[in-house]
Amino acid sequence: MLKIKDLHTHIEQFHILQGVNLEVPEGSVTVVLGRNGAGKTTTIRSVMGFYPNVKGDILFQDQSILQQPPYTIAKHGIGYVPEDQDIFAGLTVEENMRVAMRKEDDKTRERQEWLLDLFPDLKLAWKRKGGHLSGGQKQMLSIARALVNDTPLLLVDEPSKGLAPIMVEKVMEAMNVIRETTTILLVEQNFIMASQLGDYFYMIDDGQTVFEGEMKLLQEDEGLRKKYLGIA
Amino acid sequence: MNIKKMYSKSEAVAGGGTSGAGTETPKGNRAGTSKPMKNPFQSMTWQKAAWIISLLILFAVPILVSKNSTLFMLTNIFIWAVFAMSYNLLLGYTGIISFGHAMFFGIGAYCFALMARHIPQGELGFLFAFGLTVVICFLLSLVVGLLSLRLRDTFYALITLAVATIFVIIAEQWRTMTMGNDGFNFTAMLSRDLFGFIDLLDRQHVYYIALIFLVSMFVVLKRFIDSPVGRTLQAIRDNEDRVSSLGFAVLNYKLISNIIAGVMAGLAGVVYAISIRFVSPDSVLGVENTIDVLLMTVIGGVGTMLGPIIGAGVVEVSSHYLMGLSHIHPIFERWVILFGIVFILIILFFPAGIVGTINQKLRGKKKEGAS
Amino acid sequence: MDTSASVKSTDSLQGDERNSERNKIIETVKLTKSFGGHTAVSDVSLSIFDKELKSIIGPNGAGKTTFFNLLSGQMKPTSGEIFYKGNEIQNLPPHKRTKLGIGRSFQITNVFPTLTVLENVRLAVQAKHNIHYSMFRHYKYYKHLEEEAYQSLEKVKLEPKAEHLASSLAHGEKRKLEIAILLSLDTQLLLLDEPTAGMSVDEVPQIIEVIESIRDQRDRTIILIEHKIDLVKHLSDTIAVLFHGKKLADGSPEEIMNNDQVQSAYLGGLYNDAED
Amino acid sequence: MELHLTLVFNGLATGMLIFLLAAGLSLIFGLMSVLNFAHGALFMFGAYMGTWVYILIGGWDSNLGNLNFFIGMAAAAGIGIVLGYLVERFTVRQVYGNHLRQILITTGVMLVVGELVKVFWGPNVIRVVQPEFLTGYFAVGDVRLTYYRVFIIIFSTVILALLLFMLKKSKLGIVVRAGVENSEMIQALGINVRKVFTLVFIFGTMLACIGGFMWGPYQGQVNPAMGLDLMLIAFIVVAIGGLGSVAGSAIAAVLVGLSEAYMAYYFPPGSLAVNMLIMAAVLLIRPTGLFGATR
Repeated sequence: MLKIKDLHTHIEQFHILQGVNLEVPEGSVTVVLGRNGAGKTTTIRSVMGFYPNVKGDILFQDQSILQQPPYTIAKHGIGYVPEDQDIFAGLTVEENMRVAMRKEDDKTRERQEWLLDLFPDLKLAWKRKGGHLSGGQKQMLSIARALVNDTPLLLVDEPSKGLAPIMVEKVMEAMNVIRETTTILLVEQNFIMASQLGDYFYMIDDGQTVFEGEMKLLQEDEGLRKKYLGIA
Repeated sequence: MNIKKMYSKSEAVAGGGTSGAGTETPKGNRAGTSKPMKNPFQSMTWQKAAWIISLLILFAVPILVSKNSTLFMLTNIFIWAVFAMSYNLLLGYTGIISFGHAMFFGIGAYCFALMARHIPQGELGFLFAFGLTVVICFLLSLVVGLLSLRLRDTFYALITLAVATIFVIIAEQWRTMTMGNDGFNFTAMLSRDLFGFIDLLDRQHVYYIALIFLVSMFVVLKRFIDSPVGRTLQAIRDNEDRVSSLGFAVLNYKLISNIIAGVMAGLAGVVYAISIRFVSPDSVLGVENTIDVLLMTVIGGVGTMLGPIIGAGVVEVSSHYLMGLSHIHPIFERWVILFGIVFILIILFFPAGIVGTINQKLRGKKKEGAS
Repeated sequence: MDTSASVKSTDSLQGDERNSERNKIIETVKLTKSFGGHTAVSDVSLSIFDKELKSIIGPNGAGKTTFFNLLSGQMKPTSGEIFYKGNEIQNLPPHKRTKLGIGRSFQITNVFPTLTVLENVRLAVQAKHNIHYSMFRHYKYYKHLEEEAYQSLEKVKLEPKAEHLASSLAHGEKRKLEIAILLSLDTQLLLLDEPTAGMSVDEVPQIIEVIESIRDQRDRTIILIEHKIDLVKHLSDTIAVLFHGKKLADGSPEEIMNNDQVQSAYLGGLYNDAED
Repeated sequence: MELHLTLVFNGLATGMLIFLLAAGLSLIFGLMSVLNFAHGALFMFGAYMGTWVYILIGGWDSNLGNLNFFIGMAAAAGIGIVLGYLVERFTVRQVYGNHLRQILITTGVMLVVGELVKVFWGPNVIRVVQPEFLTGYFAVGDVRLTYYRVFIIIFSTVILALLLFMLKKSKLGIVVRAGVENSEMIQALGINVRKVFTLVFIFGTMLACIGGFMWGPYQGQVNPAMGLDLMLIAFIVVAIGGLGSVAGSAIAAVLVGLSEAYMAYYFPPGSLAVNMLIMAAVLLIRPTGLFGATR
């Protein structure tokens, strides 16, 4: 569904990505791992088209989306859940959802209902301002917002970051439901979450994909885990 | 040895902001360089010669040219160049944009004009005007800076504009003192033998005053830009927070820049009053003057020593010329349109201005030659 | 490698019991920082002793950089105090803290792009020598400044690029420049925020060497944020672990590495333990 | 008492008119963080264009009655749309994200547009009379309420209500509010934020041009200095009201209008100075303005 070929991203003068290759098969959850500053977030943001200076190629459903503006990429059906959730703090939960809706038709409203069933917390906070939500609610809203349109591919950047353990669990449960209908590319440092959700993983280090394989492989190989995640 | 080598090379490649600094370092540093540094070395002497020759020409102008209107125009270019240089200290070297710079210029001009009117004895009023200008501009830039420099850049622009407008209003309303909107002429009050040898009514004399003023202000400003404080200012322009985390009190540095720019603009105003012998709110205090000086700085090249001088020359000469064409078509009376368009194009396509763009080209060539 | 590191650290510290006799150079008391509803640093009380190298680790979002920002003055705490050599400093602006002797490097490289590499460092030296309001003397008058700056560049092996514009440097080189600037400030306390982030594999050892040599001189204190755990183990005298803004553990590298809580925090959530 | 009622009424009218000028500036400032120095020149152009049409049509066909006033207003709105598009497309759009260059380039636009006004309509004052149906006054007690002022207050209040409603309830409004907060995330949701920027810029300029046009009959004239003078006041309003806050701008505008009215009565030369002082005080205490988001 998504193919990244030899991706090089420059941000200002910095050569951040120096050859990222990865493939997200349809229906899978593919996890990008790597320690801080390795280039995981940059990879996702490059897919979303946030950087003007990107070389290599990015194919979505076999069509190149390289050099397209972010809004076009989003319209192709790629949902984005950023690292810091980026909830619009001055907008209510309802408005946050509405801003995301590209069409206000029955289908979209149906999807919204489904998402609210998935995240009942959001229903409770429906009229509250985004800025007043808890971290977990923000994360749920961010995911729901990305999925309210027809979204075959979801890019999720560290959904567990800064969340209380109970919230991490909730988010993970929801992701388990979402994966049934949506292909997911997940950046995650929380290894438990990554290993429970992921089918396949890519390891990024110093802006390059350095290792890939079935998630099982990583679960079994502690040495590898230590080496790239920096856990001991 | 190693360090020396590096010193000399650093001059050659130094960047846009420091390009002025690269031109005039003492030759001593270059002696004993082992690596081939021919190009910059040659261009150094060449540049020095160019400096001396152009200065000689400028000093010889009154002897060669007797037309008063030409002298008058050159005199005004020199004065506006100083005014623009002071603006450039803010815009180009500190990275802040002021819309109230004309208030200092106007205060200087009014100081001189009022002194000329009320203390006709000459020397005393003359010196007093300079002294008073320095004091007022110092205090005003200090207060305005303290009020506005902590705020975001856009608000600094806003507050300076607001304060400057207050001064325009004062000049317009305080009729007994300033004659209001009409302004006043003080030609008759000017001394013909100031300190026994200066005739303020002689265009040649005024020309030399302005030229010497320009040269001395250039030297002072150059010195300042190359001083530790000046270098710190350029770093602030690049990255304010980082300068602060190095242990510099950023606000104080911006204040210094604000004060020096203010006082320098005030002095330029004094000399301008000497040259035009007339003041009115519009001609010296109005926001239009700040915009003119902004045009000169940007067109000439922000963050370069020569840019404002070239800019002042280009704007003054071409506006004079275009005005002259107004008998062909009245559109030429609206020459500001042309400058506005040029200004927009420069910001879009040549943000370094005339001098900055030439510098970049030269540097590009040097690099090619080196590799 | 592990054993040599532990030998080194016990060597220099000579046991925890000595800590009480040693001076605290910087201490936080119930330090808290909230942004809106989110508490990035929560009730952290931490002491750093004079001349030690302390690392702060923790998973992403644990509040490490925020903690640094509080120490160096980029942010003001919501509550709590910071003491530097016994004096309260939590309300001082960054430049005053630097003058007191707290220098920091930034995670996101943060240099002066239109100035030369040497000039970048020279400014730091100028700050260190307290040459603040000298206005009408040529900056080259202070020749020793440039010489010192050059020495700092040599320490990080960046001297061949001294005359280049900082904007033309590669990412790793900018990180080195960042370190050189910090070294030039010559402060008692060095806060290093992920000094090796984004560096290529062959550049990392050079920086490690620099940090090691400062540590071994034992004349100043270093606080280090770093993700490469092997590196942290090797370098640190003590390690503090932050998790969700709270201090989870604080102790010698061995203690930390054998701490179950730390293990599970890193592996993803303490809740798994509860389930077991 | 009558005096104060009259002054409050006058201040309200002036304030609401200033609001029309400032609303666009505030939206543009809030959404794109562009301090548009060309704003004054743009609404001056609108004022001249509208006034020109208004006078021209009034002289040319007196049978139109009062329609010429509204045709003039439509002309002002129309030129506002055109100018807003041109300026955004060819200058402001090129320099998003760089405050210094934004200020510089809009200053350039101010010069060009301001001079164009003089090219088309000459550098002199043009007299403007109020439309017939709005001349005169009615009295409430001893307070004279002039029709034109009443009209301004009603018209501007309607615009304010529409704006607030639009921002609060319409999709575009929500998008604009979200864009003020985080323009990158808005794009990631599939919205072309550039287009929204352009629309807002056009809309803001159009409002300003309408306001500029209404200013003519209010003051009895249009002149080439009005751009700069009124822009300064609009700046003050935006700074006091806060970034991108429409309601804040309205309140600040009324505040400024009231201080204008009172100063005009008690000490005319001081009116601008008082507003400056209010602005300086607000900015020093709360740099984001009274109603701006603290970011």
